[in-house]
Amino acid sequence: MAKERCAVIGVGQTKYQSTRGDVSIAGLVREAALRALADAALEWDDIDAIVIGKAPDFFEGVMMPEIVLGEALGGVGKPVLRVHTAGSVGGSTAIVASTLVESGIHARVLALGFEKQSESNAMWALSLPQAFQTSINAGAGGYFAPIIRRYMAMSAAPELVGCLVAFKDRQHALANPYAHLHQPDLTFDQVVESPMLWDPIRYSETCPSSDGACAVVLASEAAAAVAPNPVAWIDATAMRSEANNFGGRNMVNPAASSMCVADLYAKAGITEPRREIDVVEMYVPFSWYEPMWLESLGFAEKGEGWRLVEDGTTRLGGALPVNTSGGVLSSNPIGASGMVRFAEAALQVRGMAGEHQVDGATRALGHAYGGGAQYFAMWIVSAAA
Amino acid sequence: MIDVAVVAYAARQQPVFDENEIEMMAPVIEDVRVATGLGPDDLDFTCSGSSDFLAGAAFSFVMTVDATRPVPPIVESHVEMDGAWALYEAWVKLQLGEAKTALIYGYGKSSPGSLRDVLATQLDPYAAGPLKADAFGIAGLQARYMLDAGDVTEARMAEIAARSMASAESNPLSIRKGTRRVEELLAEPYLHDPLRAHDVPARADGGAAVILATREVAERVCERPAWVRGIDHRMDIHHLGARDPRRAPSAAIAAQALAVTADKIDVAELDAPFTHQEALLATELGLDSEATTINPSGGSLCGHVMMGAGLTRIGEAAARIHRGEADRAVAHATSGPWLQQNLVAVMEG
Amino acid sequence: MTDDPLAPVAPPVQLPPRLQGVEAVQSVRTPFRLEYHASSGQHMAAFLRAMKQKQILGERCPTTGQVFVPPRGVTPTSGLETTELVELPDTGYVESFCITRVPIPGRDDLELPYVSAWVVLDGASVGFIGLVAGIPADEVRLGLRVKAVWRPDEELRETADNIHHWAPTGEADVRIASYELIGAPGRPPAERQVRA
Amino acid sequence: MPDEGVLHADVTLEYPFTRSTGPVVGAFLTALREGFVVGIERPDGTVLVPPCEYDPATAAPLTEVVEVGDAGVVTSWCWNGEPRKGQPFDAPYAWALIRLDGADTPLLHAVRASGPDALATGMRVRAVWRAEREGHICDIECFVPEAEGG
Repeated sequence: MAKERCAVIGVGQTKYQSTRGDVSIAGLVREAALRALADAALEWDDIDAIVIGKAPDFFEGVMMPEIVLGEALGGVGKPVLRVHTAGSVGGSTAIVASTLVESGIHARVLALGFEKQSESNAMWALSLPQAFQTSINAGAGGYFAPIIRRYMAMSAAPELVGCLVAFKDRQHALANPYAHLHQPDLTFDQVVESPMLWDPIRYSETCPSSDGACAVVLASEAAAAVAPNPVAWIDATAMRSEANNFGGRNMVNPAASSMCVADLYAKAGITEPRREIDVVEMYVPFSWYEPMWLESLGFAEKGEGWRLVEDGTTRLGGALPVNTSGGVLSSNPIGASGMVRFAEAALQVRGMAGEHQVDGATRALGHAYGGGAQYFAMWIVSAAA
Repeated sequence: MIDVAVVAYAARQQPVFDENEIEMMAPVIEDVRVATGLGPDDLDFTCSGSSDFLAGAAFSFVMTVDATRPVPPIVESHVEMDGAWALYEAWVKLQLGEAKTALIYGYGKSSPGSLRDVLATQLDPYAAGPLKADAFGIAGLQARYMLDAGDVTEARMAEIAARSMASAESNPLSIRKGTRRVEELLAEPYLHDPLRAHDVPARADGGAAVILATREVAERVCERPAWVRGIDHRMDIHHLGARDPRRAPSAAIAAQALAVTADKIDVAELDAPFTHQEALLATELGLDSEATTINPSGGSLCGHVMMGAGLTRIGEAAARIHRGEADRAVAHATSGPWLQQNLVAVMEG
Repeated sequence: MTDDPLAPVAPPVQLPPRLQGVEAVQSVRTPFRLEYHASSGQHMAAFLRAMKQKQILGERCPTTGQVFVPPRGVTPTSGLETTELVELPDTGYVESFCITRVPIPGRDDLELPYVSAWVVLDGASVGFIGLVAGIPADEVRLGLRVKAVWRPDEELRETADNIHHWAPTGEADVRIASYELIGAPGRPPAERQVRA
Repeated sequence: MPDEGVLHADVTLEYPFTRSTGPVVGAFLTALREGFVVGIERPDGTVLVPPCEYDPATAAPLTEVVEVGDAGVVTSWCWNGEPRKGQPFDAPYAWALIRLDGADTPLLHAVRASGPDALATGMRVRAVWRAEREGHICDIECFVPEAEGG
């Protein structure tokens, strides 16, 4: 049987903050889920299945927390799945949920990504002491800094491109009430003068650690037809994984990224992404990844991505706005961040992105990556059925 | 619904594997590739199940993906659940018509940690978790409810243990086996009154791998494919006080959705780590233990690989169809305290 | 969609008299401690024992011939178990590096900033992480030829930390053929034999 | 292949997790600090202990926090003959589910008694409160048979 069409009919997010001290873990995920249900004018019982995504369970010290949280999300008597694909998990969770609708098995599925990092701390949970490993643990920044150094050498990009991205996203965040970092007085010079942590990555060019949850309600064609608000149709989804260390691996533009986007565009019938895609919500935890992903995603030639940053193309109001929500650089609950990209892309084509709406956006790309730039999940959503 | 079959199954189980997870799982994954002749380039989708808590490492699944030869890149996903739910995600993917084959594996090396205590971190983090009630204590409370209500007797639990250990004799993977009389077992001291040693699972390191394929491939690579007629999974309440500990409604709903009892069932592989839980599940699924052979492999009682035991039950049931020993089989997987989340699959030869 | 995106979703809670006006608990400390008695696996054990003898072992991929270090028992380019360990020299070149100003938990002996680097050993196909020293941080560069500086013999244990750091050899830099690709590709990964 | 066997090493993962409670769990822990127990009313009038901010069966929000007793009936028990590291007591005790007076759902906790023979479903037990309390489930040190004096 042909695949069912699937649409996003509801989006819900929590206020992202370094510590959401006002809620329990169940309270955090219910905040996002209830807002998504309200957007779709649905109750808990209208949902047929739930897919929960989150990164390492060590963040909250609860093994398989979906066992405790299923009931908090109306999951009793229903299928509940838990996805964990590292940093891309928010995206892969939305994709797994869409397969439950596209296969015709369910009419309305709730997909939710979350992380409550303040229960422990990101440094501890991401660099747990491991037996038999060398103690030289580069951590995320130490892992990606050398890759960024290679892109800078390859593209001869001006040294402050990363700061331009960081400053842009923090300004975008001011127009997003949910964003973690709201820094109205931040100046570009402050971004440039911020201390260098993993050369060439400055503190200001890295993402914060946040508590947060993001939920989407996915629906079949019939269920979408009765949704109260505009919907976002899922044109295509794609996922790829590759090993992170082998001879001949392209570290700057990993094959898993280029193959994933090629598969995505083929399914969506996209041949000129720069012209056919109106807005991108891209997973950029370190600022230099914006120019790098612009190239890998086919929006710029090899070594030229930084020009789109420098000439303002990727600003709200530019020809190809990127991360008008403020992106990962402004909010990063790891288990939710991929879902936030997918959800913000949907909000754009539904015309519901509020202050950071890209006028007339009808087609958007949601993008997430994880691990050593080795796990990729992407979707294209559009306003037209 | 697109016809999909289990076309290969392999597993390893030992009390302790000294190898690391990838060394432990590589032979299992290679076995199902060799059995079907399907190499990494012929497998359209890969999905695995494991838990960081068992390995004591964040992203512990990343290392094991190397055994699927992810160079060049593959289409892969991972669930922080038993491999049985990874099989469900793969089965749905095949229903989309985009993929024709899927490699699924589930594994756990619990020997480095203490599984009973790791599972204590699965309870409500505010009121139950801090008491550090381990898995045997929690299961013992469920058994007490069933004993007090007469749903099961200590003798019936010993019968289930004796039958499982006898069946396990023919299963090279099982950890606990042997011929024991019920009276002998009942004479054993309590381990965790009301549970005795034979009532609790024989913990094991290891894992299982399965290949699913649609009809055109299945009929080429497997003599007697085990067709998945239906697969369904549900979740129950977590709150220990609000649940009915003598029931697993989620298992009953899944079984009814698949019309499990609409036809004869030759074999049922139930993921019941504790003896009283097999009795509970047999009731929820409506099984007639005269007509249906329950846990011919010895079940999870005789070899319990955390995160792999459910996928192993599916593999064991499918293997009996492959070997012509069964025409219709039911496999079940569970997760959470007191059988809180249950998956049921019906397969036919 | 309510117009206020941050409007609370949970209704207010009604407290019994004995709790009204009482300072409410907002958080609870639930200490977590799990002990693991980990085993290294066969191949990693061989690597760590060799390290104690100031020897570096890699593993050869059965299909592409690529050499991986440290050995983990299965190579990603074949998906098969390794059957051959390879002895590697303690010389190589810096493939990528990072000047780090963030302390490593448990290594307060390291003076900041330090240079963590991926060193491709002669004969290996992938980089091996370590520290570069004996050269000012801002002079470290891609292609720099380096040699291992081992800890004194009495300090050697079964650990890769036996290599205290990598120091420049003074030889000519290795030309980095491509800024995008890392390591040295072996035979194409696609061509593989199924184990009999 | 190498046959000298593997190496072993001990790794301890330890962290003092600080969990934010939210209003309902916060009320439960505040009451414990004050030396009493609260539950929460469900739409059908029954009282859930420990309280949740939602009805586990339907996910509907719950808001009516009510006081319950600190003594009650054992609805299930199992003997913990070899307590493990981190558990409430080193000496053997019973895990029990205890339906406190005024509550409709039992609470998990430890019951200290001479041995398994002193335990029986349906017996009454009462809470033993710690002198120093911080708002934690272990502010109740344990439960003991109500019949016991003192």
